Amino acid sequence: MSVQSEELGNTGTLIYPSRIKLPYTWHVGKVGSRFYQEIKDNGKIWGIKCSKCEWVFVPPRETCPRCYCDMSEWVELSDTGTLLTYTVTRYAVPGIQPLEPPFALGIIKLDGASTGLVHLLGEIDLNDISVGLRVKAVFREVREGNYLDIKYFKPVRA
Amino acid sequence: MEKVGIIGVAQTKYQRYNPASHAESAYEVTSKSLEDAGLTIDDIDNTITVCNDFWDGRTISSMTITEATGSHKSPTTNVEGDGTYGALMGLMRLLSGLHEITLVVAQSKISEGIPSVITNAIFDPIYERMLGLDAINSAALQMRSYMSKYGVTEEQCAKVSVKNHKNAKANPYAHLAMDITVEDVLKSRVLADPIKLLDTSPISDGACAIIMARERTAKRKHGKPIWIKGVGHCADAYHLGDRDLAEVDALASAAKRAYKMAGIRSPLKQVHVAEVYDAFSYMELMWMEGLGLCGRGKAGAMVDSGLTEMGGALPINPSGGVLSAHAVQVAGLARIAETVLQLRGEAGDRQVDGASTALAHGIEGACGQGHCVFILGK
Amino acid sequence: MKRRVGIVGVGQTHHRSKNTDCNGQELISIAVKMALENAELTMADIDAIVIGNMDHFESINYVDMWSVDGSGGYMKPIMKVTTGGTTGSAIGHAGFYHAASGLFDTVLVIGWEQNSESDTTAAISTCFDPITEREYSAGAIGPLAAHYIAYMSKYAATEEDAALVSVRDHNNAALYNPYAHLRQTIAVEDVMRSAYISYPIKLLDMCPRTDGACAVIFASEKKARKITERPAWILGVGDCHILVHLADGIGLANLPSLEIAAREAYEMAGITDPFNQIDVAELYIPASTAGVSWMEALGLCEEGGGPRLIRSGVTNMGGKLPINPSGGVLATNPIGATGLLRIGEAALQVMGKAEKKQVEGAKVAVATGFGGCFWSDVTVLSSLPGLD
Amino acid sequence: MEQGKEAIKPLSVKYIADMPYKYHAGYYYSRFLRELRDNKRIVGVKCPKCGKVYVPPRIVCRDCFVKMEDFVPVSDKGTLLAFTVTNFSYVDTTIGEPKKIPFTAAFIKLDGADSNIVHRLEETDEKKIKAGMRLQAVFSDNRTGDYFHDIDHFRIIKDM
Repeated sequence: MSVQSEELGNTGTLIYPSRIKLPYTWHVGKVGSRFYQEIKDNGKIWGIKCSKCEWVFVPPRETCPRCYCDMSEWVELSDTGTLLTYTVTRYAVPGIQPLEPPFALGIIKLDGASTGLVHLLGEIDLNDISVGLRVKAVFREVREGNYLDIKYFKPVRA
Repeated sequence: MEKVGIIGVAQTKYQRYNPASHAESAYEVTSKSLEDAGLTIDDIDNTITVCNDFWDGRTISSMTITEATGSHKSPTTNVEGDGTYGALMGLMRLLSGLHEITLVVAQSKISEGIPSVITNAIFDPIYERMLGLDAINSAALQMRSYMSKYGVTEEQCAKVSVKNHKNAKANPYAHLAMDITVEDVLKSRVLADPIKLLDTSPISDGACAIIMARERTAKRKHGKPIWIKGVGHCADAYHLGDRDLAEVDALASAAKRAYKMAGIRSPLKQVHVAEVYDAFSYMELMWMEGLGLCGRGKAGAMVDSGLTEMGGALPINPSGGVLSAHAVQVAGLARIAETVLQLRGEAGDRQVDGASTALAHGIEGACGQGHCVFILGK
Repeated sequence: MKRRVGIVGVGQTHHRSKNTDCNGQELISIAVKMALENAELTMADIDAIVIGNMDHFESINYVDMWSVDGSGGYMKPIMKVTTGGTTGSAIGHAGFYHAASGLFDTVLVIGWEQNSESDTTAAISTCFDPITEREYSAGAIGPLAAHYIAYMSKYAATEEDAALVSVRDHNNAALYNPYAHLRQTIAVEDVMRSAYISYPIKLLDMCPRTDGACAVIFASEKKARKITERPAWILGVGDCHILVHLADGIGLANLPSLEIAAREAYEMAGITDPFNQIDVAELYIPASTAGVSWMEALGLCEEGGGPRLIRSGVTNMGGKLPINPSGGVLATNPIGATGLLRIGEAALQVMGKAEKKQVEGAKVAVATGFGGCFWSDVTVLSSLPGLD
Repeated sequence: MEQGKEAIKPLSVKYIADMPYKYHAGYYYSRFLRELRDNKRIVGVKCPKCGKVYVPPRIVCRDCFVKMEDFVPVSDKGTLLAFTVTNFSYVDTTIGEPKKIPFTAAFIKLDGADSNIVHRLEETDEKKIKAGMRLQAVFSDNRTGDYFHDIDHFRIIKDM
């Protein structure tokens, strides 16, 4: 198989189209695996609490990034939270986007957590999203143990 | 800190699709910076290259420019990050007393790859990466967060874009120099609201080099060394959700360190010109706050006042900034090169009169997670 | 006035072929926590961080930023340095310069790699020029093999000489280093019987690929003296990145970059008679064949003297100049960490903290890094603040 | 969830990273690729100072650090310096699929060149290959501006 070099405009130079395409298998780690397993098996979102600064982190991790001490206190979080910020992506990038644009992303502070969780927003009018909106996690029917086991967060109707 | 002077600078013209290869543009700025400093490659006793394996599409990407920068001829470090970090590494080599003259070269050809694919790889592969995050929509989350917390408006952000693209008209190296209006920005295509096309920086190829020397050598080799007065760098938390995206703690910390070293207590008064990493229009406002040029949330009003325009009390990005030329990795080093030209009084039509202290700033990662601040002076 | 810099703490993970139970940040934190413990410091004592790895091995862009959950870089100065195989030694040198600059007192340096997360050969192939090399370049083994073929014919070296190096390093790892990846004792016959990868290099002559991390803490003289009674002082550093086209590495006599880097480091350290002045060496040898020939470039023997030195056993534990008491790269190769492990192991030796792998009375150590396109880094460390 | 519950099975996330790049050949490689494609000619560039000829051509002489502009043709014949027969498959990152094996990577010094190139040698039986052998480039009929294709491979010159 050959690569067809292309002219770069009228510069007299060539472009050589190629790619770096490689499969990866990232290890999630013990803490992350438990986080995903709970979502997968029980549809529950857990955070982890630092005994020193008392922040509850989600996604959970082994070491508190702020205090650099180990964390072991798991905290079950609500599946509902408040939208801190959002955007609607209106351009297409082949290969990396989970949905056809336009699609909405937000950072959600789940009740009980100190940090925000970045995720998709669904069942929502893309022209009527606002900071402070209450949203709730919608889980996928078939879950694989990854970030998209949460399908998206949808607005909670008062 | 022992005195280290910048005695040579060079940039390519920034443009989409520079026909020169990585090595060819690296050689262009290497030889021009040597010329500017009145040196030959044999005078250089160590070299810092700035490369990134993702943007360059190559593992050990520094190999691409090793020979073109002459870095095979002297001790070398390859920094992967913004060019300001490369300059910092070079500064440290000189301050160690083990080297006399450092060449720092950054180059990039952003038009080779797909920026959103490359910036998607910034995000944690086991978590947020699957959401399709990239530099643009993550910045949109930050811009919204900033606007919503402090009441800064899209118009105020747009004014930055108008100012910088206009400034770029006086910069022969700039990629996108143009007269636009606030309305043009507001009406430009929405990419990821609230970010619109004219809030973003272009995809630019380009290179920049600077040459630094220890005090005695700098004075001997060059009539007008520009001295490095202070430097600081700092990183914020990684996960976007761990940060209050409207805040600028890491920048404030980096700036504090740099100011302390440079003896700057009131940056707004003591700094005469600043080149900051405005990858998006709103960033210039946030970085003004992080740099302590105004209170939190007050940058919008400061831009309204015209203070940061050419002729204002503290012109920001007379070069047109990153909004007018965004060669990633290079852009921070270009900020340093531009401030050197300002302090030498060689900035041509973009010269800020009487500038004797300047600030150059680079960022690293998503939404300005990392910052590096340089203070330079005559 | 040059500032002295000392190493005050070293940490590393238990290196394995596949670390499935921790992610990259957690892997890093294991090494960091151990280094802090080793130096009796906490993260609050760290003024700056340097980190390095190979981007496409884990496909993470801006690793300095990504790492902060594991590296402790939250609200700290952190930067990334990467130079291929020499990454580990380059970040060690960058850490040295951080402290030697006077800008930072206590500097944490981290090298890491989770090689099992990708296809290592494929990832390495991306280091070759996409237009004129990548298609048919799978690594440096061809040039390494060619070099040893030439060396054998010129100096009557043999494949068995290389096997002796392999046996030395594998057995050191097995007997003395609980953190090593490959920990099985082997004999010369095992090496000789293993399959050729590229004549004359056989499977047991080659380094493995490993998941692992290493963290080393550098400190300014004042801080170092406060932290420990016996820091490992950095007496000399040298680096040389000489080529960029793999094919041009072929005709090389020995390894010129190592000669140049060693000359720089020795000159700075005041080493004039390396064989007699150096007590222990941790060498980055990607294949056992290099363990025979590269000793010359380091000035440990005369031209062509590699086989004599190896056969004499002086580089074995208990010999006059033990090389790779840790087992070296042939036993453990988490690429971004590999060069830093050499510096860390050499530091432990002169600090007297190398435990079972301790070379009695070691005062001066040399560590090397190899990678990129036949590039080398050299570090000289000592329990003494100076050799004169 | 119970605290301190037995360690659960560690999970992994799998993903194919696919990053397209339009590598710019620049002025020097473009000349090289064009000569191969259009004229079946291999060109190098000559240092005005030391006279070394570099193939593939590049902007600066490694030793003299001067700009080189004198493009010179070199022979399509050369000498084999070293080779590796790759027998294990790995992912060919340019397509994301397993590399076709075996293949022989040959390091070659072309007549008239002072630097070396890497290309594929047709022969994959190690016993039949020796450093020092004379080789010749075999060009493709349908050339596209791809060094790895326009020179399809190198063949061993049987009768010298």
